Amino acid sequence: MKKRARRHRREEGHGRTDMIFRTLGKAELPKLFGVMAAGGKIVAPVEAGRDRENRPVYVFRETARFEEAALSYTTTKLPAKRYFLPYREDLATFRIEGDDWQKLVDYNVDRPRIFFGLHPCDINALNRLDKVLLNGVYPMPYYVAKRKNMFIVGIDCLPQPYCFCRSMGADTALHGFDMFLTDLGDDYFVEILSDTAYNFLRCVRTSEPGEDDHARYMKAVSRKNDKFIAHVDTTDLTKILDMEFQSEVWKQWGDRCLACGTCANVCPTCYCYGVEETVSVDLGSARKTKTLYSCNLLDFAEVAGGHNFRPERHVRLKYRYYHKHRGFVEAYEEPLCVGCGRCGESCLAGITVPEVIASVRGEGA
Amino acid sequence: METGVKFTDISLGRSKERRRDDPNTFEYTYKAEITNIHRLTPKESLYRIQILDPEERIRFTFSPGQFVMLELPGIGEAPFSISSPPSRHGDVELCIRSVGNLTNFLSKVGRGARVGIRGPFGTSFPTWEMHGQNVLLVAGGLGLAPLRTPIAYVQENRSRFGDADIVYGTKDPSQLLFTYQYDMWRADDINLRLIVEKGGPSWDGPVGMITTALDEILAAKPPSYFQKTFAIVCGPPVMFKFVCTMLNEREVPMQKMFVSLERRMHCGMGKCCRCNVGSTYTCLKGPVFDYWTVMNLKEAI
Amino acid sequence: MTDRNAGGTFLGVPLYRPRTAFFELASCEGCQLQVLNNEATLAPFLGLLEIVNFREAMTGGTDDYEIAFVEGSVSRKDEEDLLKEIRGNARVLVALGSCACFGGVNRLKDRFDPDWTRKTVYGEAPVESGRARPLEDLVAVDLKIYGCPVKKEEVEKVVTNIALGKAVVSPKYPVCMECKANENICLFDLGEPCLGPVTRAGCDSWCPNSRAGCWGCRGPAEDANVEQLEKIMQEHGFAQETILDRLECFGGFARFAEAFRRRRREGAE
Amino acid sequence: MKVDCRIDIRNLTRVEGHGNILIRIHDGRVQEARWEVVETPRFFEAMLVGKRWENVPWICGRICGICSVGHTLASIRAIEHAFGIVPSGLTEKLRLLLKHMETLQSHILHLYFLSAPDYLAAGSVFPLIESSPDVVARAMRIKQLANDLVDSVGGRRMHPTRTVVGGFTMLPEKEELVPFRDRLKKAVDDLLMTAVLFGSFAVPEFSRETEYVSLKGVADYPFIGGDLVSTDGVLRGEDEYREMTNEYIVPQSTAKWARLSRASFAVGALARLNNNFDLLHPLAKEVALNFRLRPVQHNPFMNVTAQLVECVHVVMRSMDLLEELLDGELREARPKVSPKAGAGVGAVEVPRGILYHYYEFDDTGHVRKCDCVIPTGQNHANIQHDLEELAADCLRKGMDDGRIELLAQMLVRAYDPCISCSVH
Ligand SMILES: Cc1cc2nc3c(=O)[nH]c(=O)nc-3n(C[C@H](O)[C@H](O)[C@H](O)COP(=O)(O)OP(=O)(O)OC[C@H]3O[C@@H](n4cnc5c(N)ncnc54)[C@H](O)[C@@H]3O)c2cc1C
Ligand code: SF4
Ligand code: SF4
Ligand code: SF4
Repeated sequence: MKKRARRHRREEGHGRTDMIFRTLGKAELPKLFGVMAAGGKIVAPVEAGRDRENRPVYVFRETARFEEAALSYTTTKLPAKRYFLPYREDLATFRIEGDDWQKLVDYNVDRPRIFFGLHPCDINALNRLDKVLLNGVYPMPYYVAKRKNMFIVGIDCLPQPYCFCRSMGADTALHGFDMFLTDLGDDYFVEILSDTAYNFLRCVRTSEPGEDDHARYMKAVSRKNDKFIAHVDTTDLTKILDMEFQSEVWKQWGDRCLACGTCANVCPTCYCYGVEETVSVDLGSARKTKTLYSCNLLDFAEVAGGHNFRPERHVRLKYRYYHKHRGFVEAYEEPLCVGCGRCGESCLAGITVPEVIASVRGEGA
Repeated sequence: METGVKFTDISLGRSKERRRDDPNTFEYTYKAEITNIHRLTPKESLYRIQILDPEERIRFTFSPGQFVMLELPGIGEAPFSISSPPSRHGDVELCIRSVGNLTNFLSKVGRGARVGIRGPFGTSFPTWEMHGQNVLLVAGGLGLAPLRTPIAYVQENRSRFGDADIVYGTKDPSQLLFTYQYDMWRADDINLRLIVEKGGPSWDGPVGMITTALDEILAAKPPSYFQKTFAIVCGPPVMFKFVCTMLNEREVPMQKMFVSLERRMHCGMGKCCRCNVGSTYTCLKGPVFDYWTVMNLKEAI
Repeated sequence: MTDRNAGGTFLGVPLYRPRTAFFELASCEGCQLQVLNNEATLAPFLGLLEIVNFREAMTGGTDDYEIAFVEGSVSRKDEEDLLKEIRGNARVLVALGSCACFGGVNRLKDRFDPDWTRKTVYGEAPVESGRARPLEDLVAVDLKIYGCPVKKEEVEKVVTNIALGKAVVSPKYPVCMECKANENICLFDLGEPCLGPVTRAGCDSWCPNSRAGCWGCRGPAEDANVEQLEKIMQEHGFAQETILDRLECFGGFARFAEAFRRRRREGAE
Repeated sequence: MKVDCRIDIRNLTRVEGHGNILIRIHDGRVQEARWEVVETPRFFEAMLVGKRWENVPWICGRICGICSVGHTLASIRAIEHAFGIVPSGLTEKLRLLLKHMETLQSHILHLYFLSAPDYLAAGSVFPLIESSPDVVARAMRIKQLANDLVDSVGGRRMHPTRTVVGGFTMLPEKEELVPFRDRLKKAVDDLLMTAVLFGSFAVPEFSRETEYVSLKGVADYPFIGGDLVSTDGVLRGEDEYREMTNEYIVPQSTAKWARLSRASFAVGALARLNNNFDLLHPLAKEVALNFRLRPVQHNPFMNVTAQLVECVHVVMRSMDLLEELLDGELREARPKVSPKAGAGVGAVEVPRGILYHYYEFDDTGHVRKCDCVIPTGQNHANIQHDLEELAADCLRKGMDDGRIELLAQMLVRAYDPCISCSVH
């Protein structure tokens, strides 16, 4: 654990690249929050209400009040997606001038935001999205602009029964944040990855971690490891998915699927979209709007003239698994899934990734 | 000591030079003008489109098989294969069939209309690898549009190729595209074989499926022909299957057979995922694929 | 009528500014009112159409129109005749709202014997009434604008698209898609029933945005998996009646509601 | 002297729903003056039978698109009475605010879109968009305010989504309400300008002794619940509504008619005003007096003026309500509803008059019996009698056919009838 922490360098960003460790007394945290709130808008997990079993429902929301930030939250229903991949976003607007037009492009970001309390899975989700949307031949500026303006304070978590981040290699975040907090009881163990984070910390009292802090840290980590219940066996998964392309199990899942798109909407890594152009009622302007889509929706692959490359539910559902657990793995050596368990939790039909993959592996759901 | 979070502006200013990895290319649209419209059939027209800015025009180059995204504000944006020779810069011809919002609107615009184009995108036919070889172009329906580019290339470089055959089939004679060019192709020693599924009073050519015409052509070729032949197949998905199987049986090498796939697309840059086949982006790894790759793509054909 | 857009063009292409008529059959006339209910855009909206017949808002009318928006369901002979006459005059007939598209709430009375229904309300007085039927039971319908009530933004989009010659299409996917985009807490998590997973989107999840479950007023999404939702609702502890109430409320799911009743009857035997 | 005249208006325009006016004058005598209601019944009272209580407000709101808020609230009130639920003070305030905004939007729609064209010799409001853009813009501004506020409180402007038995599914955020302060203030100015415009119209002189029925206000001008009162001195409890309406069926109408002390009575803005004049907001009262409108006013054409006065009243009262809401906490738990056997009435003053919903439930909360009495239904008989009198009056004054036809239409329009609603 310690070794990987020292070895890894931050891929993105500026300033320091070596990881610096500090300990921070818990009583100092509100102060740190206050300092940050003075320096920018903070997005934090907040309790939005209670569900029918009186369990809290968490959301990411802007808040300036430390007491509102529910730092020991479980998982938010929705990821912080709207801040980096808004559900609806104008890619361009047009001014119509007679027979001519002007295209106006805006990346829709005007200020940085501080994300206070992202779990490792959500940080890893961003890292994986980076591979498609930030790096590569065609970076997506709408994402890049928002991503570059995210200041991230990560926080450790306890696995919930539906979490399988460990199987997806997303249980720890190695980079992609500015500061990461691990609960040591009375203190937080702080990993610092950026000079901005470092500067924030200089406004509060921290100390150099000692040997016993390291020991406490490692104990916290192994405690977490023992807690995982859900697993996905990824051994040879890309090949197995290929071999089982015609498997009957897909049909069974397809029969249950509502083709509602919820799984993609709650997923922190789903980025597919559709574009629609519309003209204003007064015909004086037009807009080109991007809307996050879902490959489970009927017309995802339908083309003009009505031909649909994936008319059946099970074929579309299968495609979602192929993209995430085969295609992306082949391209980037890790799945486009961080095992946060949100899709399974939100799917009314109870379709969960561990069960689907187990069934494809012939392990009977 | 500063403790704020600084704003990072990712727009790189107004640089004229646009690299693909400059994020500002993403929604960059060349402003262009429709300089001519040639009605080919009631449903298809050939649009000549010229980039307005002379400098941008010079920089705009493409290879046969690539496509552009054509946009009309508020109406839509969609991919179209470039149908004109690559030797012309910043001046492309698109052969477009009216089927939906954008394409129907296009059928109503006139000369001089302002459109936007992005691109070029996608893979191309390896024309230079084809030098010294025979070329066999098989097109069904609108599939002739993307083939018009390699045809022009063959015409311009006729001495560099062996046999050049085009097999082209449509539903009926009224749907044949580019009829005014057939004589020129033939004049350049390109063998053109037409076939229609349903003839008519004015039609005295062959009637049948495209495979019939192809069969006849292939039957006339010596056994040595097939190993030395590049084949490009373009048309509706059902056609691919039959044509490619026939060529495969005759042992045309899989890496020398090319198809151009069509999928739904909203970005052209590997982001929207709408064009994925299995999990391969048609817009990045395609639209031109060799047959070997296609065989290995789940759900391709 | 304003002539703002007469002879207008968009990017050089002439606009289609149809002579337009509005009619209402049995309905609450809410959908027509919705058409006038977006004050901010009303003027440009009216500029896109040449309204020649709109009884609720204007005096004077003519049979010379190209597009007819018809609200309401059909249950009487005179309505049937009127509808056929409209169909004869109009090039494009638009069903406006759930009553026109599906029969709407008006259909709920058809659960009963018509004689009983009439007697319950009018006693022995001779009042004519047939089953409440959607327009397409009687004439061909070219376009449907769903909803009870229709969403003004959608009507505006339809009309703008008609002017531009763009296709008019409703989303094929269900309301959940929009509900998630609006970041609502799922009603099922709150213990409330919701037809969002099977209802055609386009309303921008109007009801769930208010923390009220969807009642399916826009009818089924394409490829709606209603049977699965029925199972899910039962697993969540909702009475069969709750499911049926929602399925039959606006008529869009009539087919499913009938199947549901049939199954329930068979189950009871 | 007028000898022969035949007026036959099928499907009167600029009213909600379908109605016909028939006037036949022959040999200097009014042979016939008829108000026919031909709307198709939708049988709401039958369709609800057997439905569980949860469906009821949702379905009953669909009786009418213009006053869907009022129907929903009357329906909820009836159910709450049947189940013995008492809504919280906050809920009552929010409901009243919704009610006020419905009154405002409906009255403005009637004043500017349906009524004004008659006085401006236009067929509709549409030509006015070009010729008097500022007048139309003013109407739009007020209407939009009313609609937007209903959106914020009720979830949407038509067929509200948040109003349920017991309270609201969701409450607005305070930040959302704050901007309405200024918009309401602006609306007062706009209404005073409206008063100037309507002050320039010549209201037809016509009068007929009429009994006016409405809710009886106690501390405030009444809108939701309370006792029922008439200008002839009848006073009844809310649950005695049947004795106040006495519905009966006539061949010329698919809507039922009503009567009380005389052959017919009227409900609506004028009735409310006639019965509760002293409870109007002072500014509203001032506007009324400027129009020489004071109780008991018997000119049905003055109903339009009464609507204008009520607009001023509801805007002033909404400003107070808004302040109260912004001062308090906007949070409340939605009570659990337990159905029980019983019956309940909900009486609500909707724009066109007093509306009653009545339900009987069995012990599982299923509707056993349902009755809805619609304001326009209560007005039909009165319209009929007014029409007869008006025809005779016109005859006496020797008016030409065109003028009679116009006045007859204006008379019916003055009631702002909601015909499809009255038939339901
Ligand atoms: C690589 C490629 C090359 C193509 N070349 C040509 C050509 O040379 N000539 C020609 O006539 N057509 C070509 N097409 C098909 C053309 O893109 C569609 O006909 C066009 O998208 C229809 O757009 P629309 O707005 O008129 O239709 P709508 O049905 O209104 O489509 C709405 C949107 O859906 C998407 N879409 C729908 N159908 C398709 C489709 N078949 N392919 C991709 N996106 C689609 C587009 O983003 C489009 O804007 C090509 C498609 C691809 C993928
Ligand atoms: S898998 Fe579940 S969440 Fe995803 S589309 Fe199907 S039913 Fe909806
Ligand atoms: S509330 Fe309804 S529409 Fe929204 S996600 Fe849940 S089931 Fe779907
Ligand atoms: S959520 Fe459902 S009931 Fe509500 S408006 Fe939308 S489709 Fe209609």
